[in-house]
Amino acid sequence: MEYIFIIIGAIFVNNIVLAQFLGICPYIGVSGKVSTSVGMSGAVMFVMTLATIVTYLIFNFILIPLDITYLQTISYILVIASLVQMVEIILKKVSPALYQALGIFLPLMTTNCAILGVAILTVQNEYNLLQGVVFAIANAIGFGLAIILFAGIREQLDLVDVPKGMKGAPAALVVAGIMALAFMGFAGLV
Amino acid sequence: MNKVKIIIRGIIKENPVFVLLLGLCPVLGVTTSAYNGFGMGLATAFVLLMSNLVVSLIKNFIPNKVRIPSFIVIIASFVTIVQLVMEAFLPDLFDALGLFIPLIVVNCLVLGRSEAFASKNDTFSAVTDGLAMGMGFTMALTALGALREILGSYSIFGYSFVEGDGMLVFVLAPGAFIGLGYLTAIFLKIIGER
Amino acid sequence: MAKKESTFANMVLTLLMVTAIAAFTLSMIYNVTKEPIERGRYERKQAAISFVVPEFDELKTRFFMPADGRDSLEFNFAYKDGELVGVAVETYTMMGFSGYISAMVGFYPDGTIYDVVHLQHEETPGLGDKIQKDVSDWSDQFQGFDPSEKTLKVRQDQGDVDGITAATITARAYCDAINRAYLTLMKNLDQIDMSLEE
Amino acid sequence: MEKRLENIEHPGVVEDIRNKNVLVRINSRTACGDCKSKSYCGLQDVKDKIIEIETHKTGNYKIGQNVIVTLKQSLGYKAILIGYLVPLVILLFALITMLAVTGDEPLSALVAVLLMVPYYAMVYVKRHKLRRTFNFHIKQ
Amino acid sequence: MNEIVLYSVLSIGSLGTLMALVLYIVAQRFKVIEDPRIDQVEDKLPGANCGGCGYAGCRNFAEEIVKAGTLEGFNCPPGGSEVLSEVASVLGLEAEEQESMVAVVLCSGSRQVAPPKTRFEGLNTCEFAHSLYAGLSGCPYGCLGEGDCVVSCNFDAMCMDENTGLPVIIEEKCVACGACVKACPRNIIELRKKGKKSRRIFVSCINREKGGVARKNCKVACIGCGRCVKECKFEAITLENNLAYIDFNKCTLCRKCPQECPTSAIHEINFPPRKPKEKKENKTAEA
Amino acid sequence: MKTFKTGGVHPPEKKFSENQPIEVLPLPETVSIPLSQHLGAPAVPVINKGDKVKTGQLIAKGESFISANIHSSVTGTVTKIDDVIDASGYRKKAVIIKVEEDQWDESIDTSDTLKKDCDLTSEDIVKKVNQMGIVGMGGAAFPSHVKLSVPKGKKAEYLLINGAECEPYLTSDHRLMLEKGEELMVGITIKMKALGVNKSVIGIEKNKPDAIEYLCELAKEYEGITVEPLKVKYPQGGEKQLIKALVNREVPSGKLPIEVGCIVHNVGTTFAVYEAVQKNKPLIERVVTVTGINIEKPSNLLARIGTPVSAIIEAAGGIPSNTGKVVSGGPMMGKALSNFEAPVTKGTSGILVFPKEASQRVTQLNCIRCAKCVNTCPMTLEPYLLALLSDKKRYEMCENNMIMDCIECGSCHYVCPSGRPLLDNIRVGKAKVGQVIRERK
Amino acid sequence: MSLLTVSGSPHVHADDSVRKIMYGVIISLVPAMLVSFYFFGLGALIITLTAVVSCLVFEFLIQKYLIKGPVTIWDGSAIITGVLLAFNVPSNLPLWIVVVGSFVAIGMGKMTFGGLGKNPFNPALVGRVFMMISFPVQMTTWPKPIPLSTQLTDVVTGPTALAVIKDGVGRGEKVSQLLPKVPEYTDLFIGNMGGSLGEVSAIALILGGLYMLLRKIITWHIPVSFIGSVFIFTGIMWLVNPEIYIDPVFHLITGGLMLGAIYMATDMVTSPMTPAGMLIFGVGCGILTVVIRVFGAYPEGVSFAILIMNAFVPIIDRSFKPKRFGEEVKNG
Ligand SMILES: Cc1cc2nc3c(=O)[nH]c(=O)nc-3n(C[C@H](O)[C@H](O)[C@H](O)COP(=O)(O)O)c2cc1C
Ligand SMILES: Cc1cc2nc3c(=O)[nH]c(=O)nc-3n(C[C@H](O)[C@H](O)[C@H](O)COP(=O)(O)O)c2cc1C
Ligand SMILES: Cc1cc2nc3c(=O)[nH]c(=O)nc-3n(C[C@H](O)[C@H](O)[C@H](O)COP(=O)(O)O)c2cc1C
Ligand SMILES: Cc1cc2nc3c(=O)[nH]c(=O)nc-3n(C[C@H](O)[C@H](O)[C@H](O)CO)c2cc1C
Ligand code: SF4
Ligand code: SF4
Ligand code: SF4
Ligand code: SF4
Ligand code: FES
Repeated sequence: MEYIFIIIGAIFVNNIVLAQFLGICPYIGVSGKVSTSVGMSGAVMFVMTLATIVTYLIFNFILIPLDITYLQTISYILVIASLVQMVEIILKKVSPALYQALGIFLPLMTTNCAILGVAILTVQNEYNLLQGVVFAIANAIGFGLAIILFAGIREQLDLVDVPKGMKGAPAALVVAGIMALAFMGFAGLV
Repeated sequence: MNKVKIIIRGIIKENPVFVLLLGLCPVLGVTTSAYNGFGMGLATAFVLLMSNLVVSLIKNFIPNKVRIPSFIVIIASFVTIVQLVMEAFLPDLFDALGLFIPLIVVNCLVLGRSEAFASKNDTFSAVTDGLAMGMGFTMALTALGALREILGSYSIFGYSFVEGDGMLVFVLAPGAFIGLGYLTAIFLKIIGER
Repeated sequence: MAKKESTFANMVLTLLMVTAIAAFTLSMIYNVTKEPIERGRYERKQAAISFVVPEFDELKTRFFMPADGRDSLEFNFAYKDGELVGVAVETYTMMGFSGYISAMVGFYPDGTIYDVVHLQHEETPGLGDKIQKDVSDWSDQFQGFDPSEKTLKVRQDQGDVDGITAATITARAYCDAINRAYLTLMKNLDQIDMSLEE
Repeated sequence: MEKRLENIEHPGVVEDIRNKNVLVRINSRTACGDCKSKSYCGLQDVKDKIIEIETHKTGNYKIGQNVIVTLKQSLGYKAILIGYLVPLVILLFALITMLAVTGDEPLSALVAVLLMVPYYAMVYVKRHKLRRTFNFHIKQ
Repeated sequence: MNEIVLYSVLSIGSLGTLMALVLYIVAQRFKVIEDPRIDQVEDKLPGANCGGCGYAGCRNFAEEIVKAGTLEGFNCPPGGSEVLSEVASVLGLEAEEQESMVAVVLCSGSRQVAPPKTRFEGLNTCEFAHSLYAGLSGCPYGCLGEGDCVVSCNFDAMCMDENTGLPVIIEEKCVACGACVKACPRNIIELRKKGKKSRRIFVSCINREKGGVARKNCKVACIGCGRCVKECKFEAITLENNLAYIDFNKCTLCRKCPQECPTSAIHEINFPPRKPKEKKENKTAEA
Repeated sequence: MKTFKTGGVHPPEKKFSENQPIEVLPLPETVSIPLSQHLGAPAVPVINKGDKVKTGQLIAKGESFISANIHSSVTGTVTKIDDVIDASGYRKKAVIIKVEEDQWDESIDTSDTLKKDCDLTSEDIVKKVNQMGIVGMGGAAFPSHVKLSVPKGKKAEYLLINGAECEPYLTSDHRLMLEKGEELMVGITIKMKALGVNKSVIGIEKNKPDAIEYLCELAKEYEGITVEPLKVKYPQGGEKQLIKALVNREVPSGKLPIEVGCIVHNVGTTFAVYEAVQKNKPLIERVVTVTGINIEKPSNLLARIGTPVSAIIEAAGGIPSNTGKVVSGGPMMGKALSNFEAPVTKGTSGILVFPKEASQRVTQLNCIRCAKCVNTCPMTLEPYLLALLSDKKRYEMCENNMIMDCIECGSCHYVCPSGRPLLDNIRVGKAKVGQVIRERK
Repeated sequence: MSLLTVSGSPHVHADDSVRKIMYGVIISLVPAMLVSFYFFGLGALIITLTAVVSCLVFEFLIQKYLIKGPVTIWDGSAIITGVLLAFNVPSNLPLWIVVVGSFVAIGMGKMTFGGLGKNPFNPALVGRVFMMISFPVQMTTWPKPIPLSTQLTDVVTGPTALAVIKDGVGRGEKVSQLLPKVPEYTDLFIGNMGGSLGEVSAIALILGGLYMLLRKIITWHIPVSFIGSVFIFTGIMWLVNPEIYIDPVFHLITGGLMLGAIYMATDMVTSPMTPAGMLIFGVGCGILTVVIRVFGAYPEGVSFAILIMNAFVPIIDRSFKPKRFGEEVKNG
């Protein structure tokens, strides 16, 4: 039950993009095509989970015992940055073809605040490892949901002529706003 | 480049929020009031300024390949400094900004500026640039914070001017997006990009 | 552009240097700020305590487990000239609109509430944040509230507390938190003097 | 059905031609041609990727030419699946079982993460098969 | 020194080392060294991403020009020779002087001289109109007046003249990117040399019908009479398929031919007024 | 009632001329016979300026496989071979003949007698059809001999005769069926022979009960020929829709009818084949419906190819003063004329005159996504989407959404409450995609 | 003779227009409007008028001065937005809030994207949800119906039937204890209950819906799948535990379900294009409505459900293409 609450909470009620404001840059920047957004969500899911596991270990088994939790930010960012790159290297090493396919399918995965944010939130919410992992995956799904829906709408808006003043980012932000408005309906589910 | 030009560019032509759309998470996340926006803006500006300064000072000692990680470390250090100092001396603001302070690290604006500008220019320009971008960022955050506060709580910097609760939406998540959306449109219109 | 070659050795060395210097600086600053941070925390808590109990000159702290709930409550017994003048209880609830809410509740030794102040909440600004003293005087109604005579529930639940308009959930949760403190206080009343002897 | 599926397209520049392969450098930035923030994007070192495309018409291309690399959309999804989702499932599965059995968090986490090694090793073994699966095409 | 300092330095230091390791491997794998000059060149470019150079945006142009190492065959229409010379200085090359060009509309079939014989309804694009019928006036070569070219211009350098129904090029804004040339389904727009003091002489018609037929639809059509060809001392004018064409590389702007044209199909713009016989004002000269 | 399943519309029928017997139009003073009246390569003239030609004489030869011969429709002198202005205002090569008399080529049997038996072989029939310049008279003017030569590896099962005449206003096929029923039947048997099929179905919309009854009666005497009444629904006469309705087969996307064993011919084409094979008569005249709300005398006229449209309208009482639009063909698929002197060609099935009020399109608003176009499209495409994609020049997406399957029936535009120029947009898109596909090959 | 017109085919057009569709919807809204006037009196009338007029005015101002394009306020869509917005608020809502709501509906919900046909979200619902979240107090103070009253002030207020049940169940009371506190089902059906002014009368709304069906303005897919799925899901829950979950009929005739399913989910601009897509859309709306009603913080979830599903429309449209002619060859 607790896990279900975590999942529903992260996907719908406190959607990472629409309620927590994390990962807005890719949300606005990489949502041109639906297919790309789908792929992006898959990739984010993996990296986010991995990052959460590793940062969880670092926090609970290095920072806390040594009483240097104030180094959370700097250590997380170092870990996440190297992790993202490590995944890239491994993929490239393991199967160049696979790596290339991902390469033209996805824009680059960069360290975005969604990953760091989720890692920090896992600590803040005092989750245990499994809860943290579930939380990470659910957040990635929430990210995916938001970005895929958004990409769909943007594809549609691309075809109709939005007024000049609102074209691009302003209209995208208003759409995001209305989506956030709609998602408020999930308030109180957990 | 002319220093005045750098500053004007940072505030208007390449306003990091309205024009470049960088680092939007904190922009949306903390601007429930003008004060919070202002505080976050200053915090980011400080990190930006300091990291630009340090990066431009040590740029010649860093091998190309570890440029970015070094910058990240430098930025992360300043962020942590801000975090510690703010927690010590401005605990209320610290509570309000919460998660978004550590997230300054990944704010593309900060990294981008160190990377693209500070690592290539002399210290003085780098500092000016950091200042300009920081000012642009702070301005935008304060503006959005003010908008949301005015509509959402009928007050500005905490001074309430009309009785009543305000339009709650603007304090909540949707209001952030909507407010930023229209502010961006207006800003672009004013500076003649549209 | 960087003027240096990127060899393995100097890459490791540079990063090591940068991180070491960073870590060193940070730890220095941490050492400097640690104290004000902790003092800040302490002072805020003291402020909250002195807000919710009558004037005192001595404070003793004990922890008690509530009947339900996940964590123990912190009881601060306030003495003035050796006499118990009030108890400040740091209490919490999970029933808030956004879950966790914590508050400091002050009781007279007889169990009547002196005052309540919130410590931490994530309720919606404009709705649930009316529990904050600086936002609304809603929580003033608890001053002098005697839970043994009145019911610590909102009116909708047949209690004696006025709800917050459109934020009943928060109000209900706040009552729950106060009630938790009250019940725990009552349950452990007999042990209090004894435990404080040591 | 085949027809309806879209292709993913990515512009790139022919980097090199080696016997039957055309190497195309796809540059994430050409895709962001009109993005104002491009010079602020971080992590430049990995901005470019090289795609190797097997074609019998290498003669049609010359170094420096602008081309468009295409890949069937379904293959893009497949890549995500193999690259990210399957390992994620393995990771999760391992984590949950280990936690259930041992209850030791660091151990379970380590095992789960280390399980990635045999998984990717397996992918490595199959790399030639994958090579044949991911069929790139080149246009223009 | 206390423990915290020690632990901090140790843990973060080791993480940093780890990262250096990772990056070292990355560096081995991703050996794409971007030429820093690309950035510098790109900085100099106007950043309009108009595609006028024939490349996919300014960045792409910069990459190509750096790779080629020569300016030959590269041209940035919006930037003109100024930009090219700046680029040249980045690359340490000499920029050859490129004469700037401007778009010119080769049709003067205004509503007045080529009165409409039909009404057109439906999708208001020249492309569609072209596929449907010959045009309002019946001239199968003339401007359709639906403004595809105006829409295609990224520099606000074109507008429709409500009065004549023809597009007008705003000379100062036109950067000769050629987008309008591509957009026009009838190939009415040509990029011509801007000319000294922006003076140009050209045949403002592309109708290849026989004179009589052409005149029936449009009073100012070129009827292919050949008088201008005879008049031109520089062999700048050629006549093919009942149509005269003035080669802007050969034309010396001597102003002889316009007077000869019986239908005023030859336009001269930005010249001072002639003393004797005042010529009809030219639409394309407006700015 | 047989019909195709999805989509379709039912515009008001307005068949004003359905009871007017076919009349012979008097010869005009000059005719201009375009060299390209069919799909495929233009024919190459075989006469010269100043030559005297007889009615029915070959004047231009279709030299490639997909092309058609052209014959003189009158007797007279060739005044020039030059560009004439065609229906859309563009110039097209044509042979212009000054009419002098009406002397038919000797080989042609001009009598009215019905000649039932045909002892030509299948190849000879096709050859004859080719020689006589027969092209499809149902609209596309596709050379008929091509359709009659079944490609190797394919097998024809059905010959479907298109008597649907689903377009409002038009009645030429209707009258032809009533007046030349016997000849049609013979034409069908000839084509069945040419194709080697033993089944033929004539599909006729239910709004022509007299034709259905008459042909049913006649069909009893011919083995393998049946008549099917069809629901009145546009575009019942569309080739793919007709096949779906009559034999319940769907022609796969991008494929020809032969893929599902069908050949579709129009009744006019069938009559022309009869005349060509049995009477040796080339395709030099056709039935043209002249009609319109304000037309004095809506009629069905037998006109020589090359007659100016103005002469035809004149014969129907002249052009009304408030005319706003003249269309060649039906109101749904026809082409608006910008020039009355354009000649009648082998594909001209009708001339439609609209008064001014009826010639303006409804005001255009934004698409309201009402999905009417989607539900109406007989090819189950998404016209609104195709139009948008084409407008935004996203041609690849157009192709993925099967823009090339559009039969340009116009139903989508007809129903759109917002008056979107859907088909206009789709046409542009189709042209572009077609170009891309050709380049790819 | 004057100029001949040249245009592409077809040359005839069906006798149908956006205006006809929109005014058809307005006509079909009349019964519900009358019922609301009957039960909520002058207040309902004033709110409706205010909403319609301000929608028209804002649309006019924006089209004329901001977009600087053609002004199309009389195409009827803004009137519908106004009426439906009014239908979605309590009859004693302060008028300035109605004006703000109209501004949000037209300005943010519709004109931001370019006006009729381009908006991804239902404008009236954007306005409604905006008000709901901004002014929770005013938006949830429901007057009790008083037939034919002309009073404007001092109306008696009380919670809606849905809120009564939800609150009660939340406190742990049993459904059977709560049922006496809500009006009779027949009253609920004809609209004699507190609530937003247009949503109360299921019968009037169904009547209007039938009219639109007859005139082919809407198809059955969305209303039926929406209402059907609500019925089924609440039915299942009811069967599982009738003391926590109230019966499905109650769900159908209370709250904004009918209004939402018949008028707001069917808005063609913001709903899918193909029958299959519409069914999915309707079922999605239904499920979300039930989830929010039963488990969420709000007693009513129709508006949120439809808005959320609006966001899914482009994805649904992509995934449910019509089966193309000739796609699947089955010969015989
Ligand atoms: C975004 C949002 C935030 C809300 N925040 C709170 C809150 O902080 N506290 C609360 O009690 N109710 C909150 N509510 C309202 C509850 O969902 C619910 O409507 C209300 O508590 C009903 O109680 P009432 O009886 O007081 O009207 C919120 C609703 C929404 C949509
Ligand atoms: C390039 C081309 C080739 C065709 N080849 C054949 C053919 O080999 N056999 C055939 O029966 N029809 C053939 N057709 C005819 C078409 O199937 C169709 O009957 C013709 O386009 C007329 O259709 P419509 O009048 O419905 O528009 C061909 C058409 C085209 C455009
Ligand atoms: C939308 C549409 C409607 C058509 N309607 C008819 C029609 O009513 N009668 C007809 O004979 N052909 C009609 N055609 C042409 C047929 O598709 C087909 O080309 C013709 O029957 C083939 O015969 P033909 O080659 O003898 O012309 C229509 C075509 C289309 C695309
Ligand atoms: C059946 C139907 C339902 C409609 N429902 C709504 C609605 O719920 N809200 C609204 O603002 N407009 C509605 N409209 C009007 C119009 O479609 C709407 O304003 C557009 O979304 C504006 O672009 C409706 C129109 C029709 C035909
Ligand atoms: S007028 Fe033509 S050539 Fe000149 S800038 Fe505009 S599109 Fe380019
Ligand atoms: S010049 Fe060409 S593109 Fe421009 S309006 Fe005329 S026909 Fe159209
Ligand atoms: S014209 Fe094309 S898209 Fe439109 S209904 Fe007909 S077949 Fe469908
Ligand atoms: S019929 Fe017209 S308004 Fe309706 S969906 Fe199609 S294009 Fe849009
Ligand atoms: S600031 Fe860029 S993703 Fe959050």
